[in-house]
Amino acid sequence: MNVVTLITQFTEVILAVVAAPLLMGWVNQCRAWLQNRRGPGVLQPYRQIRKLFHKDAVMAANASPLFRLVPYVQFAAMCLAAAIIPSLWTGLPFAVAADTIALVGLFATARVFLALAAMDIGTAFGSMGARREMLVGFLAEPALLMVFFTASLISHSTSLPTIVETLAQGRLAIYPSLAFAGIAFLMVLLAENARIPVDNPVSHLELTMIHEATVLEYSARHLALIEWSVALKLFNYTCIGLALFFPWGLATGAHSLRDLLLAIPMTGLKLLAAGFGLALIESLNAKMRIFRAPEFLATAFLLAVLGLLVHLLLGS
Amino acid sequence: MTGHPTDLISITALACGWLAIGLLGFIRPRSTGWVAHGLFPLGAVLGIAITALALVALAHPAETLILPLGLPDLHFQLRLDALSAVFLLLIGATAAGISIFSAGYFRSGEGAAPGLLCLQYHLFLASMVVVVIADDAYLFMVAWETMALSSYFLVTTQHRLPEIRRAGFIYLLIAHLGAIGLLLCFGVMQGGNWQFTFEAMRAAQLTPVWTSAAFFLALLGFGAKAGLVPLHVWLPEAHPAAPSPVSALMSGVMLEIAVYGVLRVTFDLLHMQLWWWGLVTLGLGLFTALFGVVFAAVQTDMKRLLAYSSIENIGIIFLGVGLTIIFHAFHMPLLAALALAATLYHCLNHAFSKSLLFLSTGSVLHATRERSLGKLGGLIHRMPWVAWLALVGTLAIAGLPPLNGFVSEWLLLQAFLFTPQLPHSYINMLLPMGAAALALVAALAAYVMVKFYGVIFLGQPRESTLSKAQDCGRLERIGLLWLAAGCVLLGIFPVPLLALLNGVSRELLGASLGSQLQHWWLLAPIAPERASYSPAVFMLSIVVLVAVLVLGVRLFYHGRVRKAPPWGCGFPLLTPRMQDTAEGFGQPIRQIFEPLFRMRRELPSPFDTSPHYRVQVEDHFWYALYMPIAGWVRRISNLAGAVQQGRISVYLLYSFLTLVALLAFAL
Amino acid sequence: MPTLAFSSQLINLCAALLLLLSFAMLSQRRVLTLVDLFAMQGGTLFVSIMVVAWSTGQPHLYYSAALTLILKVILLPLILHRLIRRLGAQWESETLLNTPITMLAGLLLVIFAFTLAQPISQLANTVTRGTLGIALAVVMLAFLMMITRRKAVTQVIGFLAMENGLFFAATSATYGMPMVVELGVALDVLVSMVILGIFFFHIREQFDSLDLHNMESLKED
Amino acid sequence: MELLMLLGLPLLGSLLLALIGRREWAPEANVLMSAGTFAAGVWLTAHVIAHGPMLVWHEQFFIDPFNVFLVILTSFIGLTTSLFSRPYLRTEEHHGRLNRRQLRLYHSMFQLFIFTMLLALTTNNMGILWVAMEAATLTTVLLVSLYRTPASIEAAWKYFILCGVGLAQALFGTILLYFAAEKVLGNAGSTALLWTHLNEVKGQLEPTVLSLAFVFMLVGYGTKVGLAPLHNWLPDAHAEGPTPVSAVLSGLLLNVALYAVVRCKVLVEGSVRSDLAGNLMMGFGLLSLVLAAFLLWRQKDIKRLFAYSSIEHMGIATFAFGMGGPVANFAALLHMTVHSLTKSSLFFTVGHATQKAGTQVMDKIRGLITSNPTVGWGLMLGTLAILGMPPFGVFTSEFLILITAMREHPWATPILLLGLGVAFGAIFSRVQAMVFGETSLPRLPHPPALVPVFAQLALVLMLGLYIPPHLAAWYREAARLIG
Repeated sequence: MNVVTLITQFTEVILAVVAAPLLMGWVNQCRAWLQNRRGPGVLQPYRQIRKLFHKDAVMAANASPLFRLVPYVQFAAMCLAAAIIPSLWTGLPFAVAADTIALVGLFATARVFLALAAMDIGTAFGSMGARREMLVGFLAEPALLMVFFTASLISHSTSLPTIVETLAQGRLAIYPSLAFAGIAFLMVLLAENARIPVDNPVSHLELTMIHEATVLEYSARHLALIEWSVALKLFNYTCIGLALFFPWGLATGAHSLRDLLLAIPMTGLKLLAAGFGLALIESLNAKMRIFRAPEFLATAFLLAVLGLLVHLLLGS
Repeated sequence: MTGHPTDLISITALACGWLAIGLLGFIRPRSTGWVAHGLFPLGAVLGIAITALALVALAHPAETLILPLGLPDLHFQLRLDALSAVFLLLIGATAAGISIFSAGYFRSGEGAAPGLLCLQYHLFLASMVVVVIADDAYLFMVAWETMALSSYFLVTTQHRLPEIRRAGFIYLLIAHLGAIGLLLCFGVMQGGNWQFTFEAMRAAQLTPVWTSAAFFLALLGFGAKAGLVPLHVWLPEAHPAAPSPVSALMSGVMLEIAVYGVLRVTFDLLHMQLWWWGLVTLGLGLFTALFGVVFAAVQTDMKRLLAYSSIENIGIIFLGVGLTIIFHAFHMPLLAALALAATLYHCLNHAFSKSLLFLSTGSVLHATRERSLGKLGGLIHRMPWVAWLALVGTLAIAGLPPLNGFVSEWLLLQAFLFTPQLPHSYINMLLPMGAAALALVAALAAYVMVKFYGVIFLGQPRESTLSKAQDCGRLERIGLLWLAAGCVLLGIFPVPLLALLNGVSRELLGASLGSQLQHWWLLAPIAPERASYSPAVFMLSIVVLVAVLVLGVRLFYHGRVRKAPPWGCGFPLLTPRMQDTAEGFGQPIRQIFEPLFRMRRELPSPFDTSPHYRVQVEDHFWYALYMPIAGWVRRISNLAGAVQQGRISVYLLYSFLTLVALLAFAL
Repeated sequence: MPTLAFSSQLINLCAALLLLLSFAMLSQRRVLTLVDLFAMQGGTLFVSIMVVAWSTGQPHLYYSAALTLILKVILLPLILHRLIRRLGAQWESETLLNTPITMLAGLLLVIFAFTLAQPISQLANTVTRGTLGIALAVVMLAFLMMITRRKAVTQVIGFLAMENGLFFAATSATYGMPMVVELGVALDVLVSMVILGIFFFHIREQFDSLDLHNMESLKED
Repeated sequence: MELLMLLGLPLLGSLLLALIGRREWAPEANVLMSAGTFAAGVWLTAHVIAHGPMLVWHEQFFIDPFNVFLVILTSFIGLTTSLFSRPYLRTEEHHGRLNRRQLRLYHSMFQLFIFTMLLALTTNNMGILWVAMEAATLTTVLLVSLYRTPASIEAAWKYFILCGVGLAQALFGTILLYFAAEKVLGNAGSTALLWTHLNEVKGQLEPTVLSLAFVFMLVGYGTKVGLAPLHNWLPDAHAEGPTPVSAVLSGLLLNVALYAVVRCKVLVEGSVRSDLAGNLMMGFGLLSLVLAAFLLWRQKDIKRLFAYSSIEHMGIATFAFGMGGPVANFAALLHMTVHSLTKSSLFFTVGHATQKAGTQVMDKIRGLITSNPTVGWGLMLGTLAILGMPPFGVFTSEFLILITAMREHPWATPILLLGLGVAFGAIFSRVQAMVFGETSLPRLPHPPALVPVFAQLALVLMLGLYIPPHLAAWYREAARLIG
């Protein structure tokens, strides 16, 4: 890999890290509009993060080093993920480090660490949150993996860039299997990013929350990192979705500067659209009872496997 | 065959060395110091030596040796080839860590005299080595049963407890039944020429029917030892019963030895493999894995939890074996090699990480005298060494990158992804299910491990006594460190080891991944653009990122921290009892997989002043399979007892009738 | 030779007598009478052996004849008589399984024995052809008697009757076994009698009756 | 000469002990005599190995590899048993369960029993063989009833009647054999019952007669071997007699009876062309194995338990002899050896255990290993050995028998395995409960005499891992003789 690719790689990561809160803000803003509110504005997440960074950290007396380590691990994991996902172009040198399976593993690692951190303090809500987080995870992960499998069966590869390239250049090939996969992926995305209908990102009603319960004990910079990595996670997932199901416009192969300049606005537009769609879904649905979550995810898992079967059946 | 089998001779010598150490224990059987600080470290050194030799032998061609012992016309035959070498590596490396740990662990005798314990322990090790290098049925059986026997005595070390006696009995009984199966298997495999050397068995040409019979007898025999469902019932009883280093050996090494047996029989001794065996094995493996992990999720005893997780891992390993058989049967050598590599790699992973976890439970047990998850918690503050090293094992077993557990699962999933190329449409449809189930199992394993680690080491101590817990001693730390290092290295540098494993696949399948493993840092078994994973880069980037972040935050902002009591959501007093218990953590799984369990619940009534909640999860197989068999035996023996009711005339009548009948017959 | 024919007739007569006596024993209830019957059986045996010895001129048969006379006709009955009197068992009589059925079974046994012995007797080169079957029948009847009786003494008598049958087979069918063996056998019989005698007293003092009903405690319960 | 010593010493011993048996040092004398007998046995064996089979005293005695190995085994077990019985019976005397008169009877009868065993083994005359067996019965009857308890009397009585009747059948068989033989060998002298002569002419013997003769002999001697359903005397006699007697019954008597059966089988197979004899033996063997295995589950008395296990193992050996052929016979001989060694040592440990517990009821014996480790370990290891666990020798013989069965009679294999598996579960569950666990038992007042036990177990272990070449050659020779 030459210097240029490395530079592009890093610029991409930086872009992702920077743009992630923006996406979050955009989604919230859209929701506000859909609920006829003015909304805090698109830049609100940045303000929050900045403020949190300046606060003094308050930490439970019996917190272990693990507890302090976790936010950094979270954030690092999401950055690495961002480096692997072809959000702008596919020629990512880092992509060899981890294919789709490793990507799923990466997300799993992040989740496990978060759950451990939640159990570390030993409050009722922390451990409850950890349990629910893992419950969501152990159904969402396989579903995500199956989605990837469907895609990689099409492209005979598990490395994300290759998948995206095959999907991107297959202009008008219609994959019915991908339809199933797409729905499944959407459900996983909602669950993984603690969105309605599985979880409510803005709720602080303890008994219903999942993700919030796990980070209840965090404050200041740690909380800032967590929030940021959450935004980054949403960004990553969205990018994955776009790359898999709307790969057009990504700079593929030997990327010339023209492609890149073309790719950036394309991706931007797609992200805006996706964000709006997400907000729409969240406004139209109501949060479901926590006990219904497994059924929801099981459905996702089933759809993904169905997609796999459909692919094998129709050979497409 | 090479001229002079130096490696083999030295391996044999080392095995005898272990035996000798065991006997040395009898010099001063009651002295803990002599046994613990003299003999066990010595055994560890031998373990390391075996590891080194195995690494050397992996590169060399197979060696054979005949000892002038055994049956008059069937002397003990020994053979050291790549497959044996891999498992010798496993035994040696794991045993080294465990022995060092035991040196610190066996402080005051665990119920038996230390010397006796030492003998049984090293006999166990030596017999496992012999199993791996045995090259004739008789020696194999002798070593195999010696292994079972010595481990039985180790399991029943604390024989004063009735449940431990029961565990030991069930263990030995099932082991014996398995051995009978193996005996039959060998009897079938000699294929008419009544030679019981493996050499002759390789040469034997059997009909497909007999080959299948041999294979399934082997699956029965070795499955009984490996804990394949439904032959698993002894495992969750016996492993917790044994002292922790022994549990580590049994879980981490002995189960893998059973896998060795399956591989040896299937790919080495049998001359053909039929694809549907693979399907059966794969199905069994899947079910075992799912069964194991689901039961692990609802356990409340830390060692039982680990035992069930061993069942799960064995299931995954047999999954790999099944895939290998299928690919091999359809003549896809490269993919078969891939699946085999995944299988062997998972064996190694499981050996390291499971022993690590069992040993850390041992330390916890020593420090707290407590096995039930409901009474532990918060130990990361009291015993940081154990806690942090156990974290490595936890993540490894949970199959998370960049540790070792993930590598083998990654390889397995890769293998699954290639199944659509099989020339058999039905399997094509079937196998993705397998992949899905594997993914599910892996995710559940993560769930289980979070429960395991979180409940034991994190949170607040659930009992006041835990505040007096001490961290483990120096020797124990070394042992744990050794194993943890193994996990990390296996996780980060898979490529060199896979290159070593190529010898095995070349020997068993006639194909290898060799050509695909040029970059030491990049794991791309088939082709980089198809699939690639570079744990080194992965690890590196995460570490770098974390470092950069920590420094960055310190640099731009500050590191100030105020300690405060945890936020109780406005609830005034927060007691440890409010944390999730082990039962609570398992509850969602219990709900989702209800039909798999046989549950007895005691729910308190809402008006109960001292509410008491109990739930007991049991195994269906115990009641559906084992009880009826016992019942039949009892019934038949009652019938037999009726023959003998004490009256002499009747006895005379028996002899009379016998005589008359025989005369009539002879006439 | 007429003598041979005559002697063989005599022997067959003895054989018939033996069979008859065994049936009589089988149906006899009174212990003392049983002993007398046993003595008579011994006597018949003695006669038959004498006849065989005389007709074939085998010297060692005379010894065994003498042995039989001393042991089976005089010694054992005497011992038994005294034992029974000492044990006060002479009035003990026992109910049989049910005489007609026993008889019937015995009859069947005899038939079975004859059919069994038929092919063998064909190739006997002795003066006494059919006797083997009868000997076998006697043995079997004694066996039956042991099965059906419930008293220690009668069981022993059955045992001895069986020995008689064996002796008869040995002498009549094969002109007697080698002397060593005969002596050994005789010794064994004597010793076993003595031991049995001792046993009776043990049984008496332990169970204060010679009834075997008491001896059914060892079993699989 | 060796033979004279071999047979003379025990006979002399029995007379001597009958005279001076009341003395304090009678047990030592007993040991001394047995030692002498063993020495003579070794001497004889050496002679046979050196000069091959020998015929002495007007061909009345015949020694070939087959019976010489049983001779040495018998004398060895006799020695170890006498070693064991010395302290054992002393304790019984302390407990007041035996008085001097009974001890005298015991010692004298023990020697006499050894004599009859050796006579039965070494004689060449089928008639004398029978006589010796009968004499053995008589001596052991007295030994079994040594305690004079109702139970022991009952056991002895059953033993006496059943074996007596059985042996009567055997005698009838012998007569038939003689009847067939004298037509070939003529009535001249008494050669017609000499096994060597019969063996030479076995081809010409009348088949029908011999098959009948074999049936009678099988039923007769089979009763003593303890083949089901003729076995009913065996558990009672083992359970109620003194433990040393149980040891010799299991370790010696059954072997010798089986030896007699095999001798007959050789003759019959030579004459009868069909493999009637083999089939009968196999059938009896399997039946005994399975029946005993299932009966094991019902046992409450420890000595009965091991008595049934003896039946089971005799069944296995009989089955193996029934199969015939070099490997099976080899295995059967090996099995007889290891079984005698293991079982007698087991009875020794059981003896100590029961003395400790003061009962033979297994539920009352607990935690031997804590109260008296050597006894506990002896029992545990012995049991594992008898259950055919490698690396003990029993596994070796069972392995060979199994593979031969798989080759010759595949149908029998599952039955064998069933029997072995069931027996394993039954015996092991009981023994584990007795050896392990908490205990209420006191320590033994005197140190247990366990040297014989561990010596024998060591031998068995050795046979499991390594069979010395000349021993193997010797077994092979014997196997070849049996054909």
